[in-house]
Amino acid sequence: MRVLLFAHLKELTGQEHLDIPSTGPLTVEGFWTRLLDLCPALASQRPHVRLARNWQYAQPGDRFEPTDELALIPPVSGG
Amino acid sequence: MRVLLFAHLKELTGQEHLDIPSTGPLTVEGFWTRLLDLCPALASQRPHVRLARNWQYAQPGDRFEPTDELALIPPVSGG
Amino acid sequence: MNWRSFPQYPEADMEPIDIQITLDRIEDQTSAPSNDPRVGSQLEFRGLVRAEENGQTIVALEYEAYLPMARRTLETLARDLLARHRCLAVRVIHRLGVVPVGETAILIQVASRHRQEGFQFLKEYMDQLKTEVPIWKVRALPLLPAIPDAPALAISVLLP
Amino acid sequence: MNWRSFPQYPEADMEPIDIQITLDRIEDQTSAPSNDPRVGSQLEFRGLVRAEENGQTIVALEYEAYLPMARRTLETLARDLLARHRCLAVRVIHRLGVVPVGETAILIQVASRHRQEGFQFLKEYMDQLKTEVPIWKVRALPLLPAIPDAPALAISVLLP
Repeated sequence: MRVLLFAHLKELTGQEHLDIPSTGPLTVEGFWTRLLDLCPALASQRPHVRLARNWQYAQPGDRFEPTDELALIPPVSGG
Repeated sequence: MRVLLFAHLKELTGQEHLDIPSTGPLTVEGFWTRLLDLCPALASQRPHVRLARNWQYAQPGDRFEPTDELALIPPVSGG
Repeated sequence: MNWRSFPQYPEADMEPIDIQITLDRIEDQTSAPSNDPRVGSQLEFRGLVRAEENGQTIVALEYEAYLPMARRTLETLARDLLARHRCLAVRVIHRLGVVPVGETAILIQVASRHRQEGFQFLKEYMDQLKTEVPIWKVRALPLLPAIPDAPALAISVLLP
Repeated sequence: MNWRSFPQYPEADMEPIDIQITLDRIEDQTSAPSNDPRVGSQLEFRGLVRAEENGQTIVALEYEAYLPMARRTLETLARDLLARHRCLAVRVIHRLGVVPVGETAILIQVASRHRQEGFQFLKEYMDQLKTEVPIWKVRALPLLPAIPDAPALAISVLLP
């Protein structure tokens, strides 16, 4: 499961994306557990980012599939 | 004292302006009395028009001088 | 990289208030160029003549104005609202005479630091223009069935 | 009289929703031509890079996007608000990469029957864009004192 990173999250992690080894569907909570295992530096960002799944903001009850494209969306500032 | 007419008031009166013979300053009420003597057809329009004096809307307490440019402003519809 | 060649913020050279009343087409008036580095928002409104007026299909509207008062009122409104909403510059062009459907009767451009100021300016300017500025739609030119080989004939309807 | 030659209302040929994301300058994009005779209001908003960002004097901002999601979100917002406010057509262009001070980062044009509908569309579109669309100002390029004969040097400040 690929997780895209943007803006200052790229600088923070030194990565443009992270790959969570495939384990079947994940809840939002399960996703965060796996992600922070992989990259503890993101823990401080969790309260500030929204999750997107396949180009849409994720909902609390979502289950993420291994083929989904996930993204961490920090507060936006376009326009 | 010249009184300019616009829009349908020109069609109604057949005039682009009316001239009130000079009599010294006029109150708003005095102005209307003289104007309607001169052109009774305007009586029905009185509730619908505003008075302008020298390019500004007149105030209730104004006194109009013979040299002032008066105008009857029917409801506007620009833009 | 062209941002390196950006001039070091020359003094603002916008005319803060530019009011025009014209018989000419104003389609080709594009955005006021501004090199004022304080400007974060440029808003432009065009009011166009629509094909429908009071439920009737038309091809044009004719506008008339009390010229000196219209100019003064457009300018006073601009000055008051510019100050109230702390905008930086405004340009207003109102067209008079016969304006065909699809063409611009009024153009307003406003530059401000932030968009909210420009939005407020534009909304209030148009609201006040519609009640205060002595300009009138005096005639609607209705759509008539084509008459083959007939000479051109202008027929108009007086607006109330 | 040119109103006589006005075409008899061809079918509207506006694309109702046109979304673009580009690295190019968008200064030269002028008002969307519209020959839709229903249009009574054309509104255009340009968001420009200002010389000040968080109290610091800058010469440019750099924008980044999550491209496919930004495009989808810009389009979904446009479709929802177009329907809600009964507007006729909208065009949105967002520039990415380094945008110098005084240049346009975003351009929005909306055509509607009446101006109120366009005003509402534009206000809500920008409000929602500012919270929902995954585009970021990632870097500010500060104004540095000129160093005679020094090689061009790009220095930037990471935005929070």
